[in-house]
Amino acid sequence: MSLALIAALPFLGALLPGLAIRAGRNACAASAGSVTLLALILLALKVPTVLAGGVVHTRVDWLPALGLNANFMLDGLGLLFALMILGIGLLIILYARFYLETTDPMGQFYVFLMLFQGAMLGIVLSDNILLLLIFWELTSLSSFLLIGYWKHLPEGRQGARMALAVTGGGGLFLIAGLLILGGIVGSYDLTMILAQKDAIQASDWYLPALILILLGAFTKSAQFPFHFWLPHAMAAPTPVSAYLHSATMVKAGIYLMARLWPVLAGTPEWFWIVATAGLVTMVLGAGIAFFKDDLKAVLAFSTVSHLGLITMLLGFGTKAAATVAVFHIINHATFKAALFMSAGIVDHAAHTRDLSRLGGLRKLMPVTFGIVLLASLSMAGIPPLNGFLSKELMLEEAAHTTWISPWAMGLLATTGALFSVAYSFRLLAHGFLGPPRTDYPAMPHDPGAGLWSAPAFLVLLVVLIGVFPMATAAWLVDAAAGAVTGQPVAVEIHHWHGLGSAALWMSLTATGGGLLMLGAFPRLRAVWGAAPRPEAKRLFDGLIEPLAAAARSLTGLVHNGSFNRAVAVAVLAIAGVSLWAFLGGSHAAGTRSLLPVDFTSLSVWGLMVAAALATPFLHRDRVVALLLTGVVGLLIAPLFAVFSAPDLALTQISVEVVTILLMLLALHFLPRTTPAESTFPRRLADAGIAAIAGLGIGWLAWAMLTRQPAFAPISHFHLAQSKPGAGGTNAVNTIIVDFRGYDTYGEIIVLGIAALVIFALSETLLRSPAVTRRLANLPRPREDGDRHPMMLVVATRFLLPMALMVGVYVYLRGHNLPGGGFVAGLVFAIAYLMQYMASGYEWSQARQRHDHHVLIGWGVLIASLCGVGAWVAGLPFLTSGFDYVHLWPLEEFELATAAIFDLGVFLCVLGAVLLALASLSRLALRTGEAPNTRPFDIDPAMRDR
Amino acid sequence: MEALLASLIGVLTFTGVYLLLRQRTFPVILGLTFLSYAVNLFLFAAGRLVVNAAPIIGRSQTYADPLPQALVLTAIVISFGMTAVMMILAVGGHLASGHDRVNTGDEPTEDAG
Amino acid sequence: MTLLIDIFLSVLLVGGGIFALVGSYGLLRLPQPMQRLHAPTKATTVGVGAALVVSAFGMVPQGGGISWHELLITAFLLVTAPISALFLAKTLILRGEDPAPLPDSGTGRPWSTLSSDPDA
Amino acid sequence: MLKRLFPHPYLTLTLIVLWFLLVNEWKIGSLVMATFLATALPHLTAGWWPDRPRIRRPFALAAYALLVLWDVIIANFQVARIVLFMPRHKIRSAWITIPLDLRSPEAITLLAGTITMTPGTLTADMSADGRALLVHALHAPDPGAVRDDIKARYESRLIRIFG
Amino acid sequence: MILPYALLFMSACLALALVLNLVRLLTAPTVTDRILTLDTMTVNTLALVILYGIWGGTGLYVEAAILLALTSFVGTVAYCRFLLRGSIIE
Amino acid sequence: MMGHWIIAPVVLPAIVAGLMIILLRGSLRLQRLASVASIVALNGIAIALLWAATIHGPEAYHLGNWPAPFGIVLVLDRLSALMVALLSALALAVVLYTIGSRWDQKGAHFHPLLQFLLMGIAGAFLTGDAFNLFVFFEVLLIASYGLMVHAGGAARTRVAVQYVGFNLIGSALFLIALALVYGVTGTLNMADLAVKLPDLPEGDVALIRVAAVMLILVFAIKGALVPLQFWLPGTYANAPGVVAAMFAVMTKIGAYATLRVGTLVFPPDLPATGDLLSTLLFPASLVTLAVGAIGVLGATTLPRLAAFGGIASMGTAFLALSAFTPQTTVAALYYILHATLATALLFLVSDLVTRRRAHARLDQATAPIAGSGLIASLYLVAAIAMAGMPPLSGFIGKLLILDAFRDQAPLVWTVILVSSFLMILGFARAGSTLFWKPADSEAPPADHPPEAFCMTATFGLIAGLALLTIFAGPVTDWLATLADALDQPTGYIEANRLGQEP
Ligand code: NA
Ligand code: NA
Repeated sequence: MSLALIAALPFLGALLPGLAIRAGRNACAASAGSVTLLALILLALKVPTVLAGGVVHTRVDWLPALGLNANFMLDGLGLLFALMILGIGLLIILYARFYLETTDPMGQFYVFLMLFQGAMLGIVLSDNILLLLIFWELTSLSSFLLIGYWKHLPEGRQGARMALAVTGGGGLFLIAGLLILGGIVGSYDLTMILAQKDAIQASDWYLPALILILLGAFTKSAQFPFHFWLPHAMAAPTPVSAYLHSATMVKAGIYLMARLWPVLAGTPEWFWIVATAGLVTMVLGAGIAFFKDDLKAVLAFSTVSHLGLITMLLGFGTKAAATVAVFHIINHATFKAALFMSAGIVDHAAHTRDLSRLGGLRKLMPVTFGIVLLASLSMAGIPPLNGFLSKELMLEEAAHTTWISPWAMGLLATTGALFSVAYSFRLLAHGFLGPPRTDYPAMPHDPGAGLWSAPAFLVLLVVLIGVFPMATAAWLVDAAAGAVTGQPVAVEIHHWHGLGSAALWMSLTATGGGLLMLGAFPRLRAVWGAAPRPEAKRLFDGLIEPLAAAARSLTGLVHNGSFNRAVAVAVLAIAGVSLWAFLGGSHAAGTRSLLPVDFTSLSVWGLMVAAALATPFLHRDRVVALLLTGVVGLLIAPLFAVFSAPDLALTQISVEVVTILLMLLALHFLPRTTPAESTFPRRLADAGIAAIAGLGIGWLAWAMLTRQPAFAPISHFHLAQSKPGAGGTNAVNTIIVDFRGYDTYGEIIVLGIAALVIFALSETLLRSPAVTRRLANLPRPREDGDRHPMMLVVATRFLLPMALMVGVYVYLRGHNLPGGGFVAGLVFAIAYLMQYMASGYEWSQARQRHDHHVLIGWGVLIASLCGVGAWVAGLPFLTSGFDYVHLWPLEEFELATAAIFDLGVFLCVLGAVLLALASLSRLALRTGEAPNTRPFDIDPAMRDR
Repeated sequence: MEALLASLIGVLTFTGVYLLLRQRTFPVILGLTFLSYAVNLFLFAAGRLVVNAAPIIGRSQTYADPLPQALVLTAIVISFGMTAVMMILAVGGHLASGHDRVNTGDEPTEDAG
Repeated sequence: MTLLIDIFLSVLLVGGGIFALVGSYGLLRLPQPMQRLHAPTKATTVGVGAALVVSAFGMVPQGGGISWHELLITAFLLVTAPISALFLAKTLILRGEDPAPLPDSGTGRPWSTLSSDPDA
Repeated sequence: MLKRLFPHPYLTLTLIVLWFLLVNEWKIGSLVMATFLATALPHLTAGWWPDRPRIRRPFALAAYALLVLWDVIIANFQVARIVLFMPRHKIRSAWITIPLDLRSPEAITLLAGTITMTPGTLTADMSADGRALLVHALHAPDPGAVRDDIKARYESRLIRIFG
Repeated sequence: MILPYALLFMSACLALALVLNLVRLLTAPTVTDRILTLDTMTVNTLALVILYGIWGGTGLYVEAAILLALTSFVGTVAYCRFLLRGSIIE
Repeated sequence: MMGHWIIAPVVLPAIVAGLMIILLRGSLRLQRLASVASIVALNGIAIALLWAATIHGPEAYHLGNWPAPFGIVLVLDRLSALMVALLSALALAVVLYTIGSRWDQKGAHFHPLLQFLLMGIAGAFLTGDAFNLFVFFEVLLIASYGLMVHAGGAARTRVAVQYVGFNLIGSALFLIALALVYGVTGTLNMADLAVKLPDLPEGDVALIRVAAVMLILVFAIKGALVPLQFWLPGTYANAPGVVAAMFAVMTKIGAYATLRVGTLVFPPDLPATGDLLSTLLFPASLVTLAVGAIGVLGATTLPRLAAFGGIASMGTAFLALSAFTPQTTVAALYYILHATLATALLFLVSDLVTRRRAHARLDQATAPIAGSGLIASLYLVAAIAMAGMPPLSGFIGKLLILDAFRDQAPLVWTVILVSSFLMILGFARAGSTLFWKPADSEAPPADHPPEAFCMTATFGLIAGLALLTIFAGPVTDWLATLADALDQPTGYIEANRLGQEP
């Protein structure tokens, strides 16, 4: 458990600074520091075990089915990295406390920092590569936040995005690579994977896995050609640069290569890819560093270069080279973090990091100078500092490695070292040596101990390791290199290898050459400045910005809000897919005997076809279009009647008229004509699409109509049970209110909701000033002066009760004959609408007792409760019951609970239709026009007119 | 007779889809109405065509399949509700924006009033 | 008796059919909009009336009773047809679709349809 | 009390008859239902028919109905003749103003309906004070005669019925 | 029995009438004519439905006819009101 | 056994909505109270149903006491119970957020419509009848139309026209498909279809294949699968934030229905259809994922970005569904759970941002928004979740899918990973503009009071994602049993008691 605890501690600790910041900046930093320290102590407790060659494991099952488990392990390599992460982390926390301004949100900083620390620690402690992936991506995320910490800096935003794009993107390659790796092995546990070298390297998937994994590692560790993001990440506050971009995060890629070294290394592919990338990165990074003026940029490219060095060493694939790599990881972390912190100090003091504006700081900032001096010399590889030790070993390895030709590697490695000397010395010379200047943006001075103690401690390590390598570092190198190579390592580190060692001469060449180069700086600088070279940011932006722009225009083009196109695409897709599906199966022509054509049907057919086909031509006059639609809708009714569906005929007729009323109400607010907007080719194309749809559906209808069902339809049950089981002779009605009453339940609720929606939207519309203005300005053609004609009112006085009676009749007979609650509700609604048309909505509604909402509510409630009522009898929802009642002197009659359900249907339909139409007519109430106070406008009986 | 119904369904679909491809809300709604006519008839056709056999028990010897009829009933009601909502949306869109185009993103700039 | 009813109903049907046809034909043939209004409101109503009567007595020859629903429809049509016609006429008047000029109402007030029109 | 129960007694009677027309069967249950509905529905709609027309001679109303029915049937043949056989240019359509002596809205509506249902004439509008009807005649070489005929044959009867 | 022939005759008349209605609907000079035609069409359809009911002898279609009568009236008045007043309910 | 409780998720919201309409129209406070109470109860019921489905296996509820396939049945199984639970959990977050943000004041009938929406969705999840599925689709759709235009506005209303119009086409297609199904087989009960379809005569195969693809296309419209996705960006981007969050579960209905129909009615081993559905869904879902990811990168406003994130998540979900194997189904369902919560979270965060910002555009900065630290963190979490980055469940879901599609690795992995990359880019660009980039000259917006209920809701969703992450093991184990049951649906079919007395 304890490894998991160590990994979890920073995450838990991430909560603290956010809270502790209320207690002050010291408390905030202390909270982060103490958590880190605690983790460090817990880690230290494991050191003996690891040094004794043991591997500490903690296993927690998380997602065993996938093989993703919270398995942790600690071996030498993990220990090395964990110590670095926590140790340097502790120093950074201290440093940052004094570095951040009071205006910077410190709580946030430490939260992000701790998140990062946890993620990084997770990477190096994971024994499961999927778990490692999770932490891997988390480092990308937290680094994104840290780089962008200074929100106001555009470089911060861009740098953060670039870093995330490169490392996050690389992480995606890594996902694929590790999944392949896990697939080859059959497990995602590192312990298992590391034991499967032969299987992995023999697999066909080895090369893809290798490339994908390396892409992940290279992007993270800023290896060529992915090195460009790191300098831009320098927009981050310096503690971040020191921590993430020199000591830890950028080494995650290195860690991964070292971690998988036992199973991936040793093949030509590995050598060629890794060593080459490392070599190129080393030389290139060092070269660029020499010409940079920004202190942090120098350090950034230097970091790139050193990471290249380590990568190259790992790429060699030998035990010795790997050991040197491990050693250099330690050394680089110490001097580079110290240098970054010092750069921050200079920036703080002089308000600039620009080497061309610095110089002469030696006297003004003696403490800082001391730190920088030692760290730079180490970086340059000057004895006896630790940088010298690992550089010598590196050159020795390079000298004995054949890459393209036997000497090419040695030559290039020496070149890299030479550049390294050059920029290290330049940093010293141009930053600190020479006479003090008078034109610093601010007068430089040494900071308080709070700021310099952390780099000083690191420099102390630089010196100690440099002087006493065997006492101070060898144990860690042995442990880590042992873990990397999988073999016991006992490193021998000496300052002097004798005159016969190639490294000595290479080193001397490098130092001398470096000094010469520094001397020639102005001239070289001019050449550099004139030479065309790719600028990373422009290249990256040149890649990403067009990508984003392309995405934007593509998205805008595809999702341009065109409904017509969406419909056209949908219709064609549906037709195409259906055709494809149809052709993929066998189809037999139907065998059903067909009905002879009768006269009535033929004429109705002809009318409907003609009306439908005329509509596309005449539709631009909207009243005409509505009339034609009405003709078609109306004529469907006799069609239903002919084909034995009286209930449908009733429903169709009543729905049709309500629809027409609704559309007329709506058309009042819309233009009366549709402008001619489509070109003839477009209309032709539309007609083509429509024809495809029509032919398709027509064909399907034909295919269906002419065949028998493959199995006996379930409706035989409904016909058989309609009377005995459901108590009604109208099988359609018993299906609606009983067998499938639940459908009807949903259906009336649809209608109820429709009305609510219409009401709600009309309310909203009336609240909008723009809408009310448009309503007041609706075009008003010449109008009838008689708003409520008397004769209509008088006729309605008779027709209304008649219609209501018809409604009641339709409702009551529905169970046994065509009709039912739905049609009855519509008939009632039509009757009421007649009244509204006659005397106006306001006048009529004022003399009425119910609110339409309540009707809908009761409808839903009655239908629901009728369903729930069955529970009382222990029966399922909507179970009906019926009985025949004898009540003298009446004839026998039937009482059925289905009638109660049908009453709910009735109420809901009535309420819904009335509410919908009332909402629309409310919109039409004209501003300033008072509602009528009498049922009709012209009353002949009034004497005084 | 079957051919009549099938072709009618096809023609109604044709008109419906054609109107759906117009650029104003009102014809689009009419298109949906036509489409729903076609679909209701198609659903009805799932019960096949029978004459003089209304599914009223005791009124004839054979009965038309009552189930598709019940389904069509449901479909008619639902499409009525949907049309109603679509209609008020069209009205709302027109009142709120001053025009009744159905495609967004191609409205002319002078559509303020 | 049965034969008599049969003949009577058949005559009704033939007559009703002709009237219905006349109504629809008149709609096409008559030149002025107001003239066209006459044809269907009456002729068609009579045609339908005939059909309704046949329907009401249709079962009598087979020994069934008289069906009274149809009477209701007839009554309904009689009540509604004039109102429909009135509204159609008002529409024609308002929109000025009939060529003939309107006479004066003789009461000093305009016809109601045009009463909101400032020119009236 | 009785007035409160039956705000429009003729309507109630009509509705009872209508119910029997609808259910098409003569049962006690139907009578109970008819009475119930014919009482309840007018109540439901009473607010929309605040005043009640007086019918002084209900039987004269029945006679009037038969007269109109007869006129409708007979005069339909005239319209058919005009529509089918009269050359278009010979059709003499005319607008006719009918000054009204009737004042009851119900009576005027009945008159207007009668005019429309009897062939050849059609009520097209009412004056803005409700004192005259605008009638269109399909073929009326003598418009004055048509007006007099309407007033004598129908309006006078209605005046007697409604008073 | 001549009744079936009479039925057929009237059906033919109505079908023909409907065709005439269609011609009118498509060629009508004014929108009022179209409304009138729709009204006529509905009534003709009503007659057809009645005839169909007589033919089948079931009497199941009378209610459809009642509704057709109701809707034809309401529809015609609504269309006219739309043309007369813009808003059919006010 | 749950008995009547199976229908409670349908009836309870309906009754509450009915009561709201009758009694509580005047008082928004009481409506809120009723709404929350109903949803809390729904959560309780959902948990009970989940428990029952886990313990007892599939159970049918015969409505009207009619035997299947003649009446309609509801079927409770792990899948339906899971979806109902997901729905009710999401609804709780949404209703709390609504109250906190006062979206419900901006128009009439928010709470009744929400209740009806819940009713419709729950009904769709629970039904065992194909036509009833249509009915409840319509219930949920029409409620969604109302919620979509809640609070009005020109752009919203106009987009709603498109949304409704397009869905009506979907409904029409659904009916055509159902007509074909009934016309060919004579039944509508899904279990009955599962029993009958293997015996389908050879000559009917072509028609039933058409019906099958039409059904899937209907679900694809709901699930915004390319090329039927055009309705989604506008709709989701213009819907009120809370509604868009609620809609996160609506696209999943398409996925649910596809899974149900694709495993029960037209399983891969059905001779008539074979791998028809897979062949259709696989390429479409890949393109959908790509379209969504490109949209995330190319989005011009935050709500649109969220909408395209939604499309991408549907592409991923359908991709995982398309194979119809137990392993992929587990991945799909886990991902669906994740994506629902994540999408909802993103929309809520998007609403938090846009309500505090002068405009929603991503190409122009505004003055820093009030409470930006907290909201930025919420955005970060939501973006991580949507982009499928660690440590949240999206990453695990993605790993599950990648692992399940090892056989088609080059294509599938490439699309998934490249899409992830584009989305990471898109979210990062948007986030840095929203929260980092300072505006040139705008005055800071008025102080926006912190909204306790809103925060409860968003943190609740985050907690959900965290739980899903932490308990990924137990969840996937549970889903594995579910997936096996879908693969061999005998339990589901037997629960219907076809042809026997209920
Ligand atoms: Na029953
Ligand atoms: Na007349």
